[in-house]
Amino acid sequence: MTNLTMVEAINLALAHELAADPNLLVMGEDVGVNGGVFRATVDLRKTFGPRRVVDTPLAETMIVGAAIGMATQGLHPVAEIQFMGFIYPAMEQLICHASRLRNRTRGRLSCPLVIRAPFGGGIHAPEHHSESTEALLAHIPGLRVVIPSSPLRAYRLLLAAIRDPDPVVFLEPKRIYRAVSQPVADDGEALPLDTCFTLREGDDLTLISWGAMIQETLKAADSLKQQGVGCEVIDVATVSPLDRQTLIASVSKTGRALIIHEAPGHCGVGAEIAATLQEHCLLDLKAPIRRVTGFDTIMPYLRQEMLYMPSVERILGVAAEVLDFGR
Amino acid sequence: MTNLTMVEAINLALAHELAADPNLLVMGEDVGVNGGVFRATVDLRKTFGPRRVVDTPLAETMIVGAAIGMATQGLHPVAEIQFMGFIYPAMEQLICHASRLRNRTRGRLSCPLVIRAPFGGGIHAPEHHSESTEALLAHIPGLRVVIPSSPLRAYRLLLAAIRDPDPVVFLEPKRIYRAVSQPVADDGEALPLDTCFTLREGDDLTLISWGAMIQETLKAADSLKQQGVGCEVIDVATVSPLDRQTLIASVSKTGRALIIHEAPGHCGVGAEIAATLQEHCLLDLKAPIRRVTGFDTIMPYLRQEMLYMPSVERILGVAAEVLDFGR
Amino acid sequence: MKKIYEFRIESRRFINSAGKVIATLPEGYDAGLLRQAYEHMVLIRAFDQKAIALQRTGKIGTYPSILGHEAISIAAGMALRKDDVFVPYYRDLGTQYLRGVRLVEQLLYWGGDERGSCFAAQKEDLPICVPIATQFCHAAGVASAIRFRQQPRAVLVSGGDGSTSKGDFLESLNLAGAWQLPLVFLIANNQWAISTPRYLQCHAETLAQKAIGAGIAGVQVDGNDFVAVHDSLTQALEKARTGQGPTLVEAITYRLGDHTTADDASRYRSQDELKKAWDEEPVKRLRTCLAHQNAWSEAEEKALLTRCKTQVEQVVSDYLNTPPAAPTAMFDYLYARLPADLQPQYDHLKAIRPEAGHD
Amino acid sequence: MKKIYEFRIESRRFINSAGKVIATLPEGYDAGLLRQAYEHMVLIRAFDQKAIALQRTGKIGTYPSILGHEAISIAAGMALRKDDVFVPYYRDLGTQYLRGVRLVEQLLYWGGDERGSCFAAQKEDLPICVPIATQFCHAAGVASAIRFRQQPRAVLVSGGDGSTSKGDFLESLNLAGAWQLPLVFLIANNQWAISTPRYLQCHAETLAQKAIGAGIAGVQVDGNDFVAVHDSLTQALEKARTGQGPTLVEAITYRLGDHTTADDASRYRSQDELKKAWDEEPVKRLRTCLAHQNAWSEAEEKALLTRCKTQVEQVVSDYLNTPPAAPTAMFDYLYARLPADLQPQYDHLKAIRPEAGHD
Ligand SMILES: Cc1ncc(C[n+]2csc(CCOP(=O)(O)OP(=O)(O)O)c2C)c(N)n1
Ligand SMILES: Cc1ncc(C[n+]2csc(CCOP(=O)(O)OP(=O)(O)O)c2C)c(N)n1
Ligand SMILES: [Mg+2]
Ligand SMILES: [Mg+2]
Repeated sequence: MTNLTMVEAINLALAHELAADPNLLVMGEDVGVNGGVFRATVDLRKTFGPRRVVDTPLAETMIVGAAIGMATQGLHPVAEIQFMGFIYPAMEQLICHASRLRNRTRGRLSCPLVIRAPFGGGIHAPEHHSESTEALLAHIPGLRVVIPSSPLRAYRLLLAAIRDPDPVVFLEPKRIYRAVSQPVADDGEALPLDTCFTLREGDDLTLISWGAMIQETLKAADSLKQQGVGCEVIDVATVSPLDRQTLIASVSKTGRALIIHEAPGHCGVGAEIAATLQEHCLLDLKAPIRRVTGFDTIMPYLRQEMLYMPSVERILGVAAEVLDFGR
Repeated sequence: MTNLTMVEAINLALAHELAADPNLLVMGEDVGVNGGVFRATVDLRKTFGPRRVVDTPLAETMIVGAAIGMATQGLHPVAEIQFMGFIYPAMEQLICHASRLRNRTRGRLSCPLVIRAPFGGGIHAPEHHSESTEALLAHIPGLRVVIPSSPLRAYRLLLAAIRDPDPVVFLEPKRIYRAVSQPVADDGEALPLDTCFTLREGDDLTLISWGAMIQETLKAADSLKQQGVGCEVIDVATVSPLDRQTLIASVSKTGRALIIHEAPGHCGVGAEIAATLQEHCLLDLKAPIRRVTGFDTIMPYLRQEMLYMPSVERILGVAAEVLDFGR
Repeated sequence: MKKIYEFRIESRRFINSAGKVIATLPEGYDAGLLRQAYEHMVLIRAFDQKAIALQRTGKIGTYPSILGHEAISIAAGMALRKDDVFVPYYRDLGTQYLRGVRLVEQLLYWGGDERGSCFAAQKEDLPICVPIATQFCHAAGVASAIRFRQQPRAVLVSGGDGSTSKGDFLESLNLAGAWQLPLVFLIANNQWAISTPRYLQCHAETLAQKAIGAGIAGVQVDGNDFVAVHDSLTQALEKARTGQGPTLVEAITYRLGDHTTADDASRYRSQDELKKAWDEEPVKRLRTCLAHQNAWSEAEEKALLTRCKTQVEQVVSDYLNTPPAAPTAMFDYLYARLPADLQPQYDHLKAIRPEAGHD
Repeated sequence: MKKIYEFRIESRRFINSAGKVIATLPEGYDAGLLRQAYEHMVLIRAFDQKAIALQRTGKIGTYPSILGHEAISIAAGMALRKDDVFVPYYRDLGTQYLRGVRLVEQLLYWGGDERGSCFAAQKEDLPICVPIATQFCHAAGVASAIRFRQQPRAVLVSGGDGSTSKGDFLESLNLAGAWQLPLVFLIANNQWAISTPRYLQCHAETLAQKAIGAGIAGVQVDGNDFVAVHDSLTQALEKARTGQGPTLVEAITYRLGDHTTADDASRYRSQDELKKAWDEEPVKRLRTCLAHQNAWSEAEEKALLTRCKTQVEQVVSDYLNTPPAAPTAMFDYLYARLPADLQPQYDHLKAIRPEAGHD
C-alpha cells in the first residue's frame, strides 16, 4: 500500500472510477494534456483518452451547465473548476438547475454530477485563488457539499461523491494537497456522504473544523492535551447535508465547543453549527460556543494571508477563554 | 402627507435622488418605458429622460459589471435585477469586484452603487420568482445587504443605500409591495444603514425577523400579547453588516429569542444571529434560541408555497415551545 | 498587406403574408403536410386562449401566451425526430405538445404544480426553463452526451431574442462550434423581451449572425412562414444528426400578446405596430395559402374549431380534476434518498400539514 | 425568396517577421516613433525577465510573463491619450507602464501587496483583473459613464484569446454595440489559454469576427508588428472618441513564456512550435526594421540595455525597501468607514498582530 498525498489520492479515485464507470467523464479547463494546474488529473487523458478526459473552452457557466445536460443523459461528468474563486459564474446553474432538476421533474430527470474545486488559502497564490466560500454552496438545498481533510478521506469521499445520484460540490483544500501523505489502497471503498469524522476523542472540549484547518485544529488539540485538556476533534467533512447528531452528541458530552474555519465568520458554516448546538445542547453548555474564523474582510494578498487565517495561536487563545468561562 | 405603499415609497425615493443627484442613474431590464415589472420605476423615465433611466439588454452579469465600471467614474448607478432569482449571473461581479474594488485599490477607486431586487415568496409567481437568498449576499465582506419592511423604512433606507459610498444590495419584499400603506413624507431623510429597528418592546420573548416576515411576526406578537406574553419585535433590516448590539441587548433582557425568516434555515442569516446571541447572552438564556424558517428544500411552486413559508401558526407553535422550555 | 475574411447570412421565406407562395417550395411540402401543420397550429392557439382565460379566473398562475409563435412552435415539433432531444424555453407550447408533453401537464405547470414537468409520455426532453439562456448550456451538454455515444440524434434548443444578449447563450454557441455538436439553436425573435424592443437588445442587423463568431452556420427565416421554418430546421437537424455540425436559426415573428398575463404591452408599444404585426401572423397566412390551393374549406375550418374546442375542454376538466400533490412532495424529490438531516423537517411538515394546508 | 447579409473581417500587417516593410506605412511612422516604441519594448522585456528571476528567488509570488506581448502592450500604451481610460487584464505590463503605473507597483502587486494597485500616478485606470473577462463589463461601464457625460474620451480594454469564450466578454461586446460606446476591445491572441490551444477555444477562423454578432467593427492585426497594432488601435480609439462606435481588435501573437511562473508549458506544447514562434517575435522584428533604415546601431543597443538594467535595478531596490503594510490595512479599505460591527475584529487583529505576524 503506497503513501499518497491528497492530490495523488484524488487522481487515484478519478482513475478508479474512469475505469469502473464507462459513463464517467472528466472535464474542465486544462484537465487534459496538462493534467490540471494542480496535477489532479495528470495522466488521465493518456490512460483514458480525449473522449473521457476533456479540455473545455474557458467558460465556467457553460462547464457546469453542459455537465448538467450531460447528466440528464445518464453521463456522470466530473467537472473541475480551476479554483473556487472562479466558481461564481456557475452559481446560476448550481442554484437554478443542478440542485433542482430532480425535484423540478419529480424524479424524471436527475443530475449525478460532481464539481471539483481546489479551495482555501495559504499557498501564496494571487488574488481570488484563496477563497473559502463553502457557506454559499451549503445554503443551496439539493446540493451536497463535501470537503476532505486527508488523502484517504479524499479518495473515499470522492468515490462516494461520484457514485452519489445527486449533484455534489467537492472542495479540495489545496493547502494540504501535498502537505501530508498516508497509505491509500486503491480498493474502491467509499465513505458515507453525510457523516462527520471524529478524529480524536476527548471529554473537555469539542473542536469542530474541516478541510485544511484540521491541521491547525489537531496541533491545537495536541498542545491542549499537554495542558491536560482532552479535546474531541471532529472533521465535519460534509457541510451540507450536515451530520448534526455526531456534533450534538459530542458537545452534550464535553459541554464546550470551538468551531474553526478559514471562511469569514459572518454567515459562515460555523454559524449554522453553533446555532444547532445551542438549540440542542443548551443545558449541557458550560461555555458559549465560539468560532475562530477568517476575519469578515477580503482575504488579503499573500503577504498577509496567514494573518487572515486562523492560526494555532488564535485557536488556543479562544480555547483558553472557553475553558476558563465561568471559572 | 400621503399614504404610500412600499413600491410607491421606493419610486418616491428614486425620484427624490434622481432630482438631487445628477450623477445618479437608474438602469435595468424594463425599468424605462415600462416602469419596471412591479412599477417601482414608473414615470421616472418620463420625468428624468432616457439618459438617466436606462433600459439594458438582457444580461445580469453585464448590468452589475457595467454599474461597477460606471461607479469607478463617479456615477451612482441604481441597477434593478428584475427578481432576486436572477441575480446569480451577477454573483461573480458582486463577490470579485463590487465588494472589493475599494479594498483592492486601497481607496483609489470605490463602488458607490445600489443593486435593487424584489425578493421573497407569496405572490403566486412562477418558479425562480420567489427566492430569499440574502444569506449568500450577507456572507460577502464589503457588501451591505439592506431589507426594508415598511413603506417608510423603504423610502429612508433606499435613500441611505443610494447615498452610501459603498455597494449596497437592496432587497425588496415584494409580497408587501402593496400589502400595507402608511404616510410617507418626501423629506429626503435617510435612516442609518446598520441598525436594527425595534418595532415592539417586551420583556418575555424577542422575535427577530426582516422583510415580509415582519407581518407574520407582528401577528404572532399580537396573539401572544393576548396570552399575556410581552414580545420584543426587532426588524433586523440590515443583515450585513449586522447590528448585533441591539439584538444582544434585547435577548439579554428577555432571555428568549425566536428568529423568523423565509429562506431555508441551513446556513441562513438566522444561524448567524442565533450563533451570535448564544455567544453573548448564554447566561441570560432561559431557552434555546429557535428558528422558524423556510424548509431546507426547493421553494415549491405556487400551489404549495405558503406551506413552505413560515406561517403565524408555525411561529406560535415554536414560540410556545420556547416559552414552556424548562417549565 | 491585407487578408480578407468574408461571411454571409441568408434570410429565407417561401410564403408571404398574403399566403402567396413566392419561391418554389422545397420537395414534400404538399397540401397534406401543410394541412397537418395548420391543424396543429389552430389547436395550440385554441389552447393558448383557454389558458389565458384560466389565468384570468385564477385557475392557473402567470402564463406566457404563444400567440404569434404558432408556426415556429409547430414547425420545430414536426421537424424533430422522436429520438432527438428538445430543450425548450417557456414559450414552446406547440413543440412540447408534438413532443408528447400533454396539454394537461402544461396547465399543471403554469398552475403551480411541479407534476407538470413529469412528462408521462416524454422521457428525455428537458422541462420548461425560466432563467433566460441557461437552457442553452444544458442543450450543449445533451448534445455532448450524444456525441460521446456517437448516436445519430440531434438536439434542438430554443430561446427568445432577448436570450441572445446573455452570456450563456454565446458560451453554448461557442462550445457547439468548438466541439462540432449535433445541436440546433432556434431563436424565436418576436421583437420584444418584455418591454425591451429588439433594437435595444442588439445592434446587429440579424441575430443569426451571432453564429459567425462561433464559426458555425447561421440562417434567418420568416418565423410566420411554416415552410421556411420547417425546411430550415429539417436541414439543420439532419446536418446535426449526420455529424456536420451545429446551426443557429433565427425565426422572425412578433409577440402578438402581452409578455405574460402579468404584463400589459399597451404600456410600451403602439396599436399601429400591433395591427401591422397581425397582417403577418402565421395561422391565417397558412390557411390562406391552403385556400389558394383549394386545400382548405370553410366547412373544414368549422369542424376543426369544434374538434379543438372539445379537446381543450377535456384538458381543462382533466386539469381541474387532478388531485393535489402531497405537501411532503417538496421533500420527496430533493435527493434520491432523503438525508437523515432533513427527516425532522419532513416529519414536522407532515405534522403541521392540516392547519398550514389552507393556501 | 432570399436576402443575403454580407460581412468582412480584414487582417492587417505592415512589417513582416524579417523586419521588412511589406506595405506602405501609414503617415507618421518615422524612425523617431519606431525607436521610441522599440526602447519601451526593450525596457519592459528587461523588467519582465527580472520579475521572473524575483519569483524564482521567492521575492515575489506567481508572475505572468509578457514575453511575446511587447508590441501589443507598448502599441496600446502609445495609442492611448492621457485622458482615455485603460482597463487591463494581468498581462498588460507595457501598457500600464506607459499609463503611469510605476514598475515598483507591479512588483508590489505580484509580490502580494495590495498597494500595488494604488497607482500613485494614474487615478482612473482600473487595477489588474484576475477573473477572466470580468473586466470587459467594467470597461463597458466606464465607457457608458463617458458617454453619459458626452466626453471626447475613449476606453481601451484588453483580454486574452481564452477570455473570448466567456459570456461576459460577449455581453460587453453586445452592450458596446447596442449603446454605441466609446470602447475598444483589444484581444491579445497568444494562441494559448494556459494549456488550451486557440483551436480548442473557438471554431471561428478569427476572434475578430465575434464583433459581427454585436454589430460592431472588428479587425485582426499581426500582434508582433508594432505598426499594425498601433495604427489599428489609433484609428479605433479615434473612432470611439468621436462617437463613431466601438471596435474589436484581435492582435495575433504567441505566448513565448510559460503561462505564469507556476506553469510548465513544455508539458503541453512542442519545442518546434516555440522555435517557430520565436522567429515572429516583436522586439527583434522592430530592431531589424530600424536597422534596415540605419536607424539603430549596435552602440545604441548596448547603451539602451545598460539604461534598462540600471532602471530595473532601481525598481527592484525600491521594491525591496518598501516597508510592509500594517496588518489592519485589511480592514481600513473594506468600507469607507469601518462598520461598528467590525470594530471588535479590528481590535482583535491589532492585539494578536505581533505573534501572528510571522508569515
Ligand atoms: C436570467 C433572467 N433574467 C431575467 C428574467 C425575467 N424575464 C423573463 S422573460 C424576459 C424577457 C425574455 O425575452 P425573450 O428572450 O425575447 O423571450 P420572449 O419572452 O420574448 O419569448 C425576462 C427579462 C429571467 N426569466 N431570467
Ligand atoms: C473566470 C476564470 N476562470 C479561470 C481562471 C484561471 N485562469 C487564469 S489565466 C487563464 C487562461 C487565460 O487565457 P487567455 O485569456 O488566453 O489569456 P493569456 O493568459 O493567454 O494572456 C485561466 C483559465 C481565471 N483567472 N478566471
Ligand atoms: Mg422576445
Ligand atoms: Mg492566451
